[in-house]
Amino acid sequence: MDLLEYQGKQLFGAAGIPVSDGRVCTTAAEARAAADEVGYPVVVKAQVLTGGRGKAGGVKLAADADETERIAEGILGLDINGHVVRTLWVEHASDIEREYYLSVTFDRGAKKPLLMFTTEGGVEIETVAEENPDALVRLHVDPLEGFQPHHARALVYGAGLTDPSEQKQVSAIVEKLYRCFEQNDAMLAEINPLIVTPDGLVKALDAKVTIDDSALGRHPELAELRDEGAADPLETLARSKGVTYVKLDGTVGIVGNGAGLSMSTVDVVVVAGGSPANFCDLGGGASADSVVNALEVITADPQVGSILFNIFGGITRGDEVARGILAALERIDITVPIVVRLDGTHAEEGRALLAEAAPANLYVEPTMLDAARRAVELAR
Amino acid sequence: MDLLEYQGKQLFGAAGIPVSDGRVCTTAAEARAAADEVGYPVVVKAQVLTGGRGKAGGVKLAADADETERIAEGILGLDINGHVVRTLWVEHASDIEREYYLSVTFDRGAKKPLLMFTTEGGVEIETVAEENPDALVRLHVDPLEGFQPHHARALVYGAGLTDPSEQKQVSAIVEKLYRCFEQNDAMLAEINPLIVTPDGLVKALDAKVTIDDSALGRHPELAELRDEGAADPLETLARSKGVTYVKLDGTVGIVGNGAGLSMSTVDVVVVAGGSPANFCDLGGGASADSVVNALEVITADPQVGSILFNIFGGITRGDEVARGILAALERIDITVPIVVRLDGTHAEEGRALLAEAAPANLYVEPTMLDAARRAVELAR
Amino acid sequence: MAIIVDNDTRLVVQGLTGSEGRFHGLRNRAYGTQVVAGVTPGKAGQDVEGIPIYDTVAQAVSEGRANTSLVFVPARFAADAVYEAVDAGVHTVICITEHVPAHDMLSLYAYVRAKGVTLVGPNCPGVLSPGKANVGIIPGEVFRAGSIGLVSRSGTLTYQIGHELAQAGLGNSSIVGIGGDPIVGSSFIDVLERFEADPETEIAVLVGEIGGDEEEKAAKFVAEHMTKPVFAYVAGFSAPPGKTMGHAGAIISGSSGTAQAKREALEAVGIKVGTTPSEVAALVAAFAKGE
Amino acid sequence: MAIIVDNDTRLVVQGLTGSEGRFHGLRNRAYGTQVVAGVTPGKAGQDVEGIPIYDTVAQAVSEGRANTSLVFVPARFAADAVYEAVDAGVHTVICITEHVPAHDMLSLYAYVRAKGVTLVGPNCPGVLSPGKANVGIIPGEVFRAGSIGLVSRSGTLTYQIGHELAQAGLGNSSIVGIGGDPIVGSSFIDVLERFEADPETEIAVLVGEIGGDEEEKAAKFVAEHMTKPVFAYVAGFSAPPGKTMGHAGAIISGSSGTAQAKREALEAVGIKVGTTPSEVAALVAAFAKGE
Repeated sequence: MDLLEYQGKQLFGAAGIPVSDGRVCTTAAEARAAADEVGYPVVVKAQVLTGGRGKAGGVKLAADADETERIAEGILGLDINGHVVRTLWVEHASDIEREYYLSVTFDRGAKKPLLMFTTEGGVEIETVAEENPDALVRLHVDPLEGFQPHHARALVYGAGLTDPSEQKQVSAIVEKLYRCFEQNDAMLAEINPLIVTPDGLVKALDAKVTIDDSALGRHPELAELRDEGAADPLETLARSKGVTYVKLDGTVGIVGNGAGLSMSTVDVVVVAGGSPANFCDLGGGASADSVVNALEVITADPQVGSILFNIFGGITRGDEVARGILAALERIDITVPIVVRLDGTHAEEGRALLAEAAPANLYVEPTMLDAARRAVELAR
Repeated sequence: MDLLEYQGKQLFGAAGIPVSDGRVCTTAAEARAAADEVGYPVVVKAQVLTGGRGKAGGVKLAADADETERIAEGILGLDINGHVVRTLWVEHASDIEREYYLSVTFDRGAKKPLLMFTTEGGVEIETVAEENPDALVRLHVDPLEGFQPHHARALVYGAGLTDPSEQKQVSAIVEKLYRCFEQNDAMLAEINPLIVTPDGLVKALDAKVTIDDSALGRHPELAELRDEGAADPLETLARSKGVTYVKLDGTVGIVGNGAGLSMSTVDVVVVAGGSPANFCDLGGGASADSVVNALEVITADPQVGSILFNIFGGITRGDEVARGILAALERIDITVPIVVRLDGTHAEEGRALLAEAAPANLYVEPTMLDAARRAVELAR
Repeated sequence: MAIIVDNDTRLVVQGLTGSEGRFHGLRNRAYGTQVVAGVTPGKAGQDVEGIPIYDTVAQAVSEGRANTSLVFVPARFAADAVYEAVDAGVHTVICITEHVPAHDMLSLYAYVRAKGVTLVGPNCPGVLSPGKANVGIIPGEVFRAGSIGLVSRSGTLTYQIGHELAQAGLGNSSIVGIGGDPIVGSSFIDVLERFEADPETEIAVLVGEIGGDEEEKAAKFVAEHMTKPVFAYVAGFSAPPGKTMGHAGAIISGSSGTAQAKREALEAVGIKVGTTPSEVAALVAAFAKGE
Repeated sequence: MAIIVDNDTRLVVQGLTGSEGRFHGLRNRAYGTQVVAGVTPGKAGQDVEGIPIYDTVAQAVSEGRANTSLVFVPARFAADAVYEAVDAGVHTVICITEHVPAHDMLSLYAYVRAKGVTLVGPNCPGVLSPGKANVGIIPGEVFRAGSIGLVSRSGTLTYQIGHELAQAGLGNSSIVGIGGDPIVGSSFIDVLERFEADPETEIAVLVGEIGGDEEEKAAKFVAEHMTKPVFAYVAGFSAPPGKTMGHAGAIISGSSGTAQAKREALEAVGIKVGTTPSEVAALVAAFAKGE
């Protein structure tokens, strides 16, 4: 789960990382009041889960109350890469002497957290990594060792930071960012830019934090933030139903079990000449109820012309899926045709249940490709 | 540093381990008031850092206020293995259905914490270990793994605990005891007995906790407890001077550098026919000031007839020690003879300093054995 | 031989008395796997259709001589269960549980490796060596015994491809579902290394998906260390960039991690990549039957 | 050869700019040890009498080609310093610092072992291989080169015995002070194993003290694994039971751990034990000179 900038900054603040005083706002009037509180000049920042806010006009400076209100009005409702701005963060604007970059990420390959720091801030970190690799200090933390003060020293001295006060401040921030990453089960905790003010104070001017979805159970306060960042009403509905659902732009609704097979089904629908309306993964061990939930979400999309079930049972049982489909047909008014392909655990039982009930708009196909072709054909 | 029972129980209580309600008292009147507060019957327990309190009459039950006061009076001032009782712990007496034993110790050999648990409580744990080894479950915690819930299960099921409520309570106490051990830098955290009341509640009836002296710097609240348990006024004086000092019963005062050499010096004095008055280790890198401090402590013992310095310089420098001896002779009125043997780092410089000053009651000897013989002779 | 599980596997199922554990544990036994014990704390002395239950894995090892553990316990107990199995002395742990927090896996992975134990998963379908042993949730009936080693980040996709191979008359030495989580106990490379060393495996098939760079690393490994032919399939060609698809294993990170980038990396070292599961099965079948 | 430190040792001193670090670091260099670098964060670019200072051990390794580290930093920074040295890739770390918390050592020891690095100490005098290298605070001038390996829990006692051996005309292959803390990086057994394998060592002398059971374990090891003759000395025969004498290494635990018990355990496997430092030196001298 990605956090909005202000949510990340709240975590940073709690971890003792210096951030600017700011307020969350949802109206221009609130923005004006917030600016009065934090003091001018202020920066008004769109809170959306996408990059390029600045270029899209989602981040602006304001010198007084009127300007703040006018700017806030302009940013609210803005569409930035498909994300409509509903929330603003208004903070006291900082004077910037220098810009650095600091992050902790989960390095899946090394299976260790990776610290990255550079004094070459203010540009894309990928550019630094490519063009000036020595300037980007990269350091893994061995999980058997845990974070130690020498890790911070390696970053600070490795990047050539020479001012003793900055060395001290950055070292402290590195340790705090790491603890924040660890304690919040983050997959990423990034400060870009980490700035130095003309007074020599080091602070986080932005915050990008991603939390491990699997760990939200032990962070109820973070789990609550989830829906605030959700963009699509269908995806919000899906989440409330416990369904993994990603909206796409086509006409063939897709239900698979397992991310790999579901993705492969999306691919095969494209190969069969169709356009997928969504990606929907029942996950492992889906019950009949979760099949009903998935169908509720998919049929709520008016673009859907047919629905393709591609199920290869493992922990998921074919008979449960069949029961779910039949239950959904009874409970929901489904007008579009459903194509079903069942294999694996209890697939025969499932096929038998479907054959027995034999609903009018249900088609059973023997292979993945056959099923995809039929669904594409029916969606037209 | 060993903690008194009540200090250990306070740590246990803070860690969430069930203990009885009790009060610390230093007078019989306080004991009476405490008993009124915690409710009768009460148990009055001498707070001394030695075993065998029960047999020595230091632990007694009282049914009412008068009896509490009478018993407290009797226990206060009692000498238990050389430890005079100055502090009491008065707690509400518990009904005991069963007695268990639980501890975490620092296993130096395995270099891992060792958990031990048995339901064969109420006897010496060494007896259980010898006579019924299978009843004593021993389990190391790998530091790279850390404590995990399965460690508690291994103890509980391994010891054959069958009651589900007890299994649950003991498992929770194992985890809490381990955290208490870890967070307080303990070398030992022992509950003997861990009792089960007739109502089925599991709680700690005694507490034996030893804290790592080297870690007291990060536990100022524990470091403060240190002097409360100290027995000998000379040892308290020594600690205030930063000197490692153990009072013995003889007449030859001993100062060495390093525990091994100091101990060996004690042995050699015995071999030479003398009796050591103390063990005093200057440690590594002693300054002239710490030599003065050591001499202040040693000369405060009226039994001392001579003082033997046995110094083999490494990180300690012979010239520093010589300067310290000369400074002490100026500052303190030392009437007993001092025998000095110096070797190792800067020993020649030290010997030169002593030869130059040539105080009347100072004897320099070339070897450890010669020096010991001379000191023994002079002590007579 | 086969890899990871075989006729010598003596399995303890952690969580055998739970509904999933029971269902799949008994299916594994029905397949022919030696399921010698189950572990559920507090249920020692009970049995699941004759399989004795113990309180601890240590008991299952000492009394049931288990050497491999299958973990079916809920996510918040899973790391503890794996630690317990490792400390009890099994040589292999296969963890089916999904949603194990990634930070738990950081420490656990490092510990398991330091102890020299083989971990497969978490969030994986398990390992099947057709005709020998099935440990996990892979539907054994869709696979035939043979000489094709199959390794996959995705469970159901593995069944799909195994199924297509079986329909083409081909069989597998072992099928290993490594799982799609950010940190898994065995990587593509770990498994390919075993296939290379396994005399029963003649061809390896790698089934990847978008996200991460495991496929790219595997391509490099194949080029440098493998003599046996390798085929591949990658799911997610039509996935829109930047969208999370189902689990953390499928996050696209920047320009790398796309299905197309993976395909190119694999093809660059001479690995043939099928566009659909059927196509990779057809490629393998053609090769196995002498083009 | 000698053990642990020798002519190939390239030493970095962590804390070289501190007063103890400087004093002993320069003494080590004066002895002939190759002291190639010092580390003090924030002081890179400075030097200590020509020895370059770096901010990190990694720099000392990459630029100064250090392979061994000597740690002189204060106790609360010592564990961090050892972790840093291990991660920087030195093969040996010798930690002089005393009062390192025992719980810090628990994790550190396990980590250092897992990484295959040799750690000596903490709270130890270091290692001296006469005529080759001196790393730590052992006064090199009291020892001669020779064939007697000396291993000890006590620093000053080691000097005492080395001194007595030198006076008897005998010398040492290496002198290793393992330190007296509850957890030390190298045990008696670790060092005896190296002496057994070292062609330059013909006799080993073990110097123990009351507390713990390291001497008893060493006795067992000598009986089972050593072919070279071993002599011993144990300090603390006159120590009153139950009294702490100076450091945690000298706590008597119950009936075991007394000097007498240790003496008996050593003598039981044929190791001759001297009653005083002079006596053990005399025993070794008599043996070395052909009884």
